[in-house]
Amino acid sequence: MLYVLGFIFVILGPFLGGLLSGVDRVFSARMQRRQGPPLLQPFADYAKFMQKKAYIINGLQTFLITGHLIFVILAGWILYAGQDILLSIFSLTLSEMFLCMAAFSASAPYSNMSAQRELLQMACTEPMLLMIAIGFYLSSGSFMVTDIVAQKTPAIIHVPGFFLGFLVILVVELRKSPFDVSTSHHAHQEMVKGVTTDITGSLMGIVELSEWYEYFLMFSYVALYFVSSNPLSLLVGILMGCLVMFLMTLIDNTFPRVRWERMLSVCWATTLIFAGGNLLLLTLLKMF
Amino acid sequence: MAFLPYVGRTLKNLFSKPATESFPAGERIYPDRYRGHIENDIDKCILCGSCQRNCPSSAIKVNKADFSWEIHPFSCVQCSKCVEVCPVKCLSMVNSFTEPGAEKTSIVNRFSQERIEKEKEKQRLMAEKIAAAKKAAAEKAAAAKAPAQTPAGT
Amino acid sequence: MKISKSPWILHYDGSSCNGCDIEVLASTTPRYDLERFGIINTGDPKHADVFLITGGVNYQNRDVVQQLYSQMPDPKVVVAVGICACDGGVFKDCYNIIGGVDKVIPVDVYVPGCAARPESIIDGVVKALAILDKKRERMAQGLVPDEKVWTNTIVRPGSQEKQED
Amino acid sequence: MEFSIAIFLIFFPFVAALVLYLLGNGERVYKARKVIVKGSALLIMAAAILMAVLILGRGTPYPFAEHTKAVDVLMACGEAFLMILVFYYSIRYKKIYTAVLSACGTLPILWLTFSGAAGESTAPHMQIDNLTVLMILVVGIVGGLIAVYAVGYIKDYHNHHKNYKDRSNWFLAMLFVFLGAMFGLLLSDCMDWMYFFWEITSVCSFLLIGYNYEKESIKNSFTALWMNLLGGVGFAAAILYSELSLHVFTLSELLQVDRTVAPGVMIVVSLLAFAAMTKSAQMPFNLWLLGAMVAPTPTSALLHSATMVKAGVYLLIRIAPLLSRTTAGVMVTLIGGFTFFAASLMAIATSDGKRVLAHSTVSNLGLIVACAGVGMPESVWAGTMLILFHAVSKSLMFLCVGAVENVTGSRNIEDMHGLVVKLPRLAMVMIIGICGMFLAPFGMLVAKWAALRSYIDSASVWLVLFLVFGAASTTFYWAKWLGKLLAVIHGSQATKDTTHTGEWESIYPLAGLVVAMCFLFPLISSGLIQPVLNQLFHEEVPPVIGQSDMIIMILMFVLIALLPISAVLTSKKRVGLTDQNTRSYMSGVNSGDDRHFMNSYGDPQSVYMANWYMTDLIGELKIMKPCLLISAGILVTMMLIIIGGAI
Amino acid sequence: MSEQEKKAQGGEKKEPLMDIKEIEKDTLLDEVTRISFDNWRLIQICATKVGEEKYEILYTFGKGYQWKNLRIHLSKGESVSSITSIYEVAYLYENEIHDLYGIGIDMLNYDFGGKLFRTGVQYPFA
Amino acid sequence: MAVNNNAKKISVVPFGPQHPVLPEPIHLDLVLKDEKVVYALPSIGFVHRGLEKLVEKRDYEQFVLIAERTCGICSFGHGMGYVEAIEKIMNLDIPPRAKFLRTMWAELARMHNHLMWLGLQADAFGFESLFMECWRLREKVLDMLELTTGGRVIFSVNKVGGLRKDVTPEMLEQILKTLDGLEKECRVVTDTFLGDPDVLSRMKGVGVLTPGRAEELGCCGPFLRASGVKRDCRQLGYEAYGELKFEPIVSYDGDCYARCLVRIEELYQSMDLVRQCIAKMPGGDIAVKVTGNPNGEYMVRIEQPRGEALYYVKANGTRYLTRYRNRTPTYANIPGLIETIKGAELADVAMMILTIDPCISCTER
Ligand code: SF4
Ligand code: SF4
Ligand code: SF4
Ligand code: SF4
Ligand code: SF4
Ligand code: SF4
Ligand code: SF4
Ligand code: SF4
Repeated sequence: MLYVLGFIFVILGPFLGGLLSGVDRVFSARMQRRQGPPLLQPFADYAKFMQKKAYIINGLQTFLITGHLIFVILAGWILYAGQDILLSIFSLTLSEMFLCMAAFSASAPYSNMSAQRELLQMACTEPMLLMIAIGFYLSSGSFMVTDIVAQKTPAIIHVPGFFLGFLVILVVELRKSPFDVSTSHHAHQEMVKGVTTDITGSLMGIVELSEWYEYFLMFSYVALYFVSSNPLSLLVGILMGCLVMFLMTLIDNTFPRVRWERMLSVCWATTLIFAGGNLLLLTLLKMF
Repeated sequence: MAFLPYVGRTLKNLFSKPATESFPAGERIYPDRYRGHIENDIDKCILCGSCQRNCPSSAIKVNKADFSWEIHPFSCVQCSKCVEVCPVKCLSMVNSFTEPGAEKTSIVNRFSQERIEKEKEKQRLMAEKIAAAKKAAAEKAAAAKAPAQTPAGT
Repeated sequence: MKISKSPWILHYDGSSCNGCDIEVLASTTPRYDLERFGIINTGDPKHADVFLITGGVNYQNRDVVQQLYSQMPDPKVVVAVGICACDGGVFKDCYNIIGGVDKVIPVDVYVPGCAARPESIIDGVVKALAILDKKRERMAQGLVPDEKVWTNTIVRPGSQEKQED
Repeated sequence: MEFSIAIFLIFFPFVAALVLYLLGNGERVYKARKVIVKGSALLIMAAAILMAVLILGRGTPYPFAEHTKAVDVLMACGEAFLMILVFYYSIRYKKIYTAVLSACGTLPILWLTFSGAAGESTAPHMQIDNLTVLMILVVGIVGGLIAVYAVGYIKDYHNHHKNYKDRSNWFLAMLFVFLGAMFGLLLSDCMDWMYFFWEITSVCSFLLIGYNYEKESIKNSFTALWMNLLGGVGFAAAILYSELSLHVFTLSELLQVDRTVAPGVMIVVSLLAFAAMTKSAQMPFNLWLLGAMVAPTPTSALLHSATMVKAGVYLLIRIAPLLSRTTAGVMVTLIGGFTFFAASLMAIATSDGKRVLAHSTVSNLGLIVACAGVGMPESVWAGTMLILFHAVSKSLMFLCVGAVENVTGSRNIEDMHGLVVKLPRLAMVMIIGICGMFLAPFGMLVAKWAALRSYIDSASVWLVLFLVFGAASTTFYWAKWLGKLLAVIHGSQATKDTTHTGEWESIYPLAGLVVAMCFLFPLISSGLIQPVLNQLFHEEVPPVIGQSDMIIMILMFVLIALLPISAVLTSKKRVGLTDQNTRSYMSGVNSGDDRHFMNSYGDPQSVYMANWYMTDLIGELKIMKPCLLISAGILVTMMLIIIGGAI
Repeated sequence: MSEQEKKAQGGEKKEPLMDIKEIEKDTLLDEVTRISFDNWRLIQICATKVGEEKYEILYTFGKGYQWKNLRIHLSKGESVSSITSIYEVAYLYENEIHDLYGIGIDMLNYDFGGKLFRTGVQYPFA
Repeated sequence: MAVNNNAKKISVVPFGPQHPVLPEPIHLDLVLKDEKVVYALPSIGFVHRGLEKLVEKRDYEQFVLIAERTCGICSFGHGMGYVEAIEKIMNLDIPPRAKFLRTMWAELARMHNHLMWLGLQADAFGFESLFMECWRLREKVLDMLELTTGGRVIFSVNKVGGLRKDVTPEMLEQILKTLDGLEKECRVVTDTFLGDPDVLSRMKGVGVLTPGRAEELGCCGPFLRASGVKRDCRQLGYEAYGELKFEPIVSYDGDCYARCLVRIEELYQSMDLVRQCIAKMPGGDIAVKVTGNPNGEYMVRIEQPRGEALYYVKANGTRYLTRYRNRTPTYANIPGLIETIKGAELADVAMMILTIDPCISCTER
């Protein structure tokens, strides 16, 4: 049954993710007092990329990009199939690693510099990503998603600090300003198009597709904090997911892009303070 | 991340009407002075060539032989110089831009057939006049020379 | 979905005076908002479908222009924005101006104006999109995207050439 | 049978060493030497595997060597000999403090042996259990392969470095001595005996590091010596205290002691842990391992991966049950966690391939040490898993870096840009090695998973933090190295691969081993590691990793395995760029090919892409001192608390 | 020239509009050194072709809102020493002069070797 | 054989001419350590057209139109500088109304330039919505310009001897009205530049240039004034500036923030100057009759939005000039730029390039 849910994600994930990113673009435009693109624009972009000729820089790239997609899907599948959330996160990290390697393999200046930045971003987010899993473990006593959603109370009650820390790195994961240092949706970036600079045509389409999966996966992580055994909580989860996505759009439009030092220090500090503090508190509570 | 001064403006923007104009769906009204493209009232034009000489961008070609005035809109920088120098004020700056296109077409304005006829007629008359004048002058010269020449020839 | 629903722009400033450049940029800003048409002004030739180029071509940037053009994957269209890009404009007699963009790469749409105003840039891009779709169709039929065979008419004066090559 | 294999494992390497030494040097003996080394290595591996099969089939530990007065005396003589050797070198190089340390450690033990002050031990002096077997497998197989690699390598080494005296017979002999000592250490249960072998490894590593008599080698070898001797002093103190006040002679007895009844046991445990941490190069004793780099590559490989440093963590795993939820455990986890984090930061700022490996060894060992310090079954599971994966992958990495250096003349990571094109075979193997070090579900990630869990269960907040931040920086330095290897450059830059078959003979099996271990990792877990836990904790430990997780991990692995495979496939049809490929993006000023751009002077200039190092932020020069001070502070404070508390 | 034009220019020989000090090519460095000691900054350097094979170079210096000019004359084939040893920022101007006029500049700190402007015509202004 | 651990950690990459953060084609060779710039060398010439030589083919009156197309941003100033030089040589005294109108347009152009710059600056540090906001406001300035001149960026209103177009009182009314609304809306934007903590973290202390160095390197314009040197060529009193009241704006930190501050203050100052112009606008003719050809040489200094620009004209008594030379502000600022780039982070390079408000097309002409 759960496996089926996992496969439903595989099928529906990109649609919902694409829709989320479409909504994001419309909202962004409106926040800038622009009319903005049509809601389904991301799908048009995807279709466009698939129709374009791919100028492949080297053979390795194709493989690495495919790996990127596969591991994002796997990460989502693990989550929806009710499996180990830590593995889901590992899988996510892994997929980013593939993208990074694809950029490295281009052996071109801007791809390379962005790959370095991407790695840096991963170094920024990885502590908190692992912490997410730890947070769920603390609240439910298990890494299994089935156990997490079967709790009496939603995880957010126990681990609000983890949630806050997660919000910070969510900005990084979704490549939103102020932390869009390696690849940005905004046109004018000192890194050109970041890790995707030398990726063309259908390969770029695959990257976009993976991004939708990731979008939806992130949405799901957010919702997971609010889900408990009460079926109504599912609604709360979806609502909060939407709210957080809106918050991300707002943040994107009210911040300049920061330098990497600041990103590193903010990410690590918030992880340490929010998640670490929450962890400490829970540990102390458990001890006394 | 203490105080975010810009959030208010962003949210306000979100709920106000976009500043975007509905071009090309809705028509845009251009200000009167907007320098769009040059039009020639060819009926007034006298093909003097002043515009051609003064155009900084060499966009105008005046072809007297063909009774045509030609402008390359894809060469014209809408400086209005030609409008200023035209002695008969037949040129005007119209406030809508030249349509973009896949070819760099040029616009040729030719005199109407009847005007061409008239011009030709005029030219012919002029030419005749000149020819006549020339002839007259030649005759005069010949006449002046003749007395001197005749004795020499004999 | 048609390829023209998501045309991404690469904008390069050839030897323009900036007049057309800022108008291109202005057409992405709220008042004209090119994103209405799904257009994103990307800086990366490898993701671009429409090459908006302002200004004429000179001896130093012609390689850049050709390089960027060659890095754009097919199908692609080139829009020459401004009189300079169309035929060199007031600078056509300058010693370092080769001429309009069509001297070094094939141009699909010419947008006149000095400076081309945003409305006419939008007009030009919309015209180019139709051509983009046509090229895509040709590609789907296994043809080369361009209908016209484009020949490079660029005349290279010899003097500097030795140094460059 | 078990007995004879054990004896064989201890003595045979010494014999082989003697033969190799006596064979001498020169072109003529090279062939014979090759045969001997390969034969001996094979024999050792076979013996290790046989032993494993026997013991695992047996199910219970196999104790032996009960009455051994004569051997005791012999060993004491051996210790005295080692001490004299250290005296000789310390006088020759005027480093008297090493002599003092050596005397401090050895003399009390000699006194104990000869005075009989502690009474007679009746417990078996040696014992083979599952953990021993596991370690023997690691040492036997990885060590054996390194020895095979060394034969060819050392020949090359002397071809390149004509200025060093060719003492390769001695070098190879020392490698085997090392292996023998390791086996002895692993098989011994009696702390006296362990101490003897412990000291052999210390002195051996000292001799190997100083192999080429360069100024720097000598300096570094003495660093290694004094640090290890200091650990030896700790070991000796532990023995002294345990034998005199607790009348405990063997580790297995020590594990039986109830710490509520005899709080003094914590002193022994903490002293042993101290000794183990010096050997495992934990901060503040990590400098010796970094210094060991100056030795020829096989030395580094041997010291870093399979032997020397593993002796330390082996000891810690042994006493792990005693560390669980104690102050000593806290000390060990603190030091281990901190080392994991700090060393991985320093690895980021390093571009010398071997030095990165050294830092990463220190860092990984920190993780293992921390796992042992937690002392829960899951963490010990993780620690053991890490030992396995680390030993294999790390030795593979060392051998590869050595081979790359032999071919290209540089071991700088920056020079490995585009190695997939330059040296596809070596690159592929290196990719396997790197993946083995840090990618899911290879060693690191599997183990991280369990480590995380156990850390949370044991409620050590600081460890969780060290782990998550350390994991981030670990990913960073491995990934950027991997990225360098994967850069696809122009095919014309391919280099002729001059690596010897002899070197391949050990590189390929190791690479195969890494892959196999990943595939078989559920089997390894249930067949090798689970029994270790059962014996160590004297209870049936439930499987650490669930069925579904295993499946997912294997799935991940299968997916990842395609990475190097695809590298192979593409290398067949030349990975390198050809002139037909699209140029990479260079702001529009590419000039002709993918390596050059038009610079401001209007000339083609080659692009150069370096990795990030953040030297100004976390360079060794910047943070080494503070890190050493912090860790030393932790160590001293905790030791004082423990010893004070126990007394 | 018509009468009107002459009037527009204010009579026959009017006062020069700009204050320019004409100097010898050889004394350039001395003059410039003196000016730099006096804390003037370099505003610009510009060359002009004045007749067949004759060039002049105008150096403009400023101090606050004041300015002063030096001018040297050269003929084709002559080279002039760079003032980059005194004003490091002169390199752009001097490279430009070299690229456009073909006037040799000796001892430049950044010598683009004729490729500052990669023009189609070599020395277009010469 | 200890390997030098630092030797190989340097990257060499091209930056520009085509690069998304660069509005214009400037090229730099960058040598980076991680992302810290250790060395940078500029190259110019990607826009070099050679328009100065065009004076030999276009007569001096036509050339106004070409001079203003040196650059589309301070096109007005270029035209003005050129005609001023010619007028000086020909000893023309243009009517006061023309002077005031020129000044007004110059200030409007400054406003459009500075708003544009603020937008680009926001874009350079990745603040897209602020960029959009600045450019949205800039459209209002363009509307004023289009209303009065008929052009959004190229105005073509100058000619030798005065102006080609007059403005009506209604237009001036309209300008005053627009200005009031604009000023209010601008405040929110400029407050963000000057107060948002994250924006400050990008600009404060970045790319510091000391007053001494700035003078030595011959910098000019807001770039110079941000380093604490009080020099604004408008103080020379050309056109109608002599009759208006204003003080050069200076700031003393010499960093990107100071440059931003100076430009923001100048934006408001320009609004004030436009109001002053309109208030004092005299009536009368807008041009004098020009006859004959120029003969002589002159150099004009004016303050463009981006700094001091020089126009040198040498005429020989024919319709065609001997030499027209334009030394633009960016040309003078490039050495200063290179100085500030060294030691900066790559992320700041684009911003640093922007803080001199570069205009490559006039630099390379
Ligand atoms: S100047 Fe006027 S009249 Fe003369 S040719 Fe041109 S359009 Fe005709
Ligand atoms: S406009 Fe006047 S001056 Fe010019 S060509 Fe015609 S008649 Fe002659
Ligand atoms: S408007 Fe200017 S460019 Fe156009 S035709 Fe007239 S003179 Fe020529
Ligand atoms: S014609 Fe106009 S737009 Fe074209 S180059 Fe000339 S001035 Fe510029
Ligand atoms: S067409 Fe006009 S505005 Fe555009 S770049 Fe050319 S000169 Fe500038
Ligand atoms: S491995 Fe390299 S450094 Fe060592 S001896 Fe051989 S060539 Fe020399
Ligand atoms: S580091 Fe390499 S070159 Fe140096 S001694 Fe060791 S093996 Fe030889
Ligand atoms: S300074 Fe810049 S904006 Fe002004 S004219 Fe020159 S290039 Fe154009």
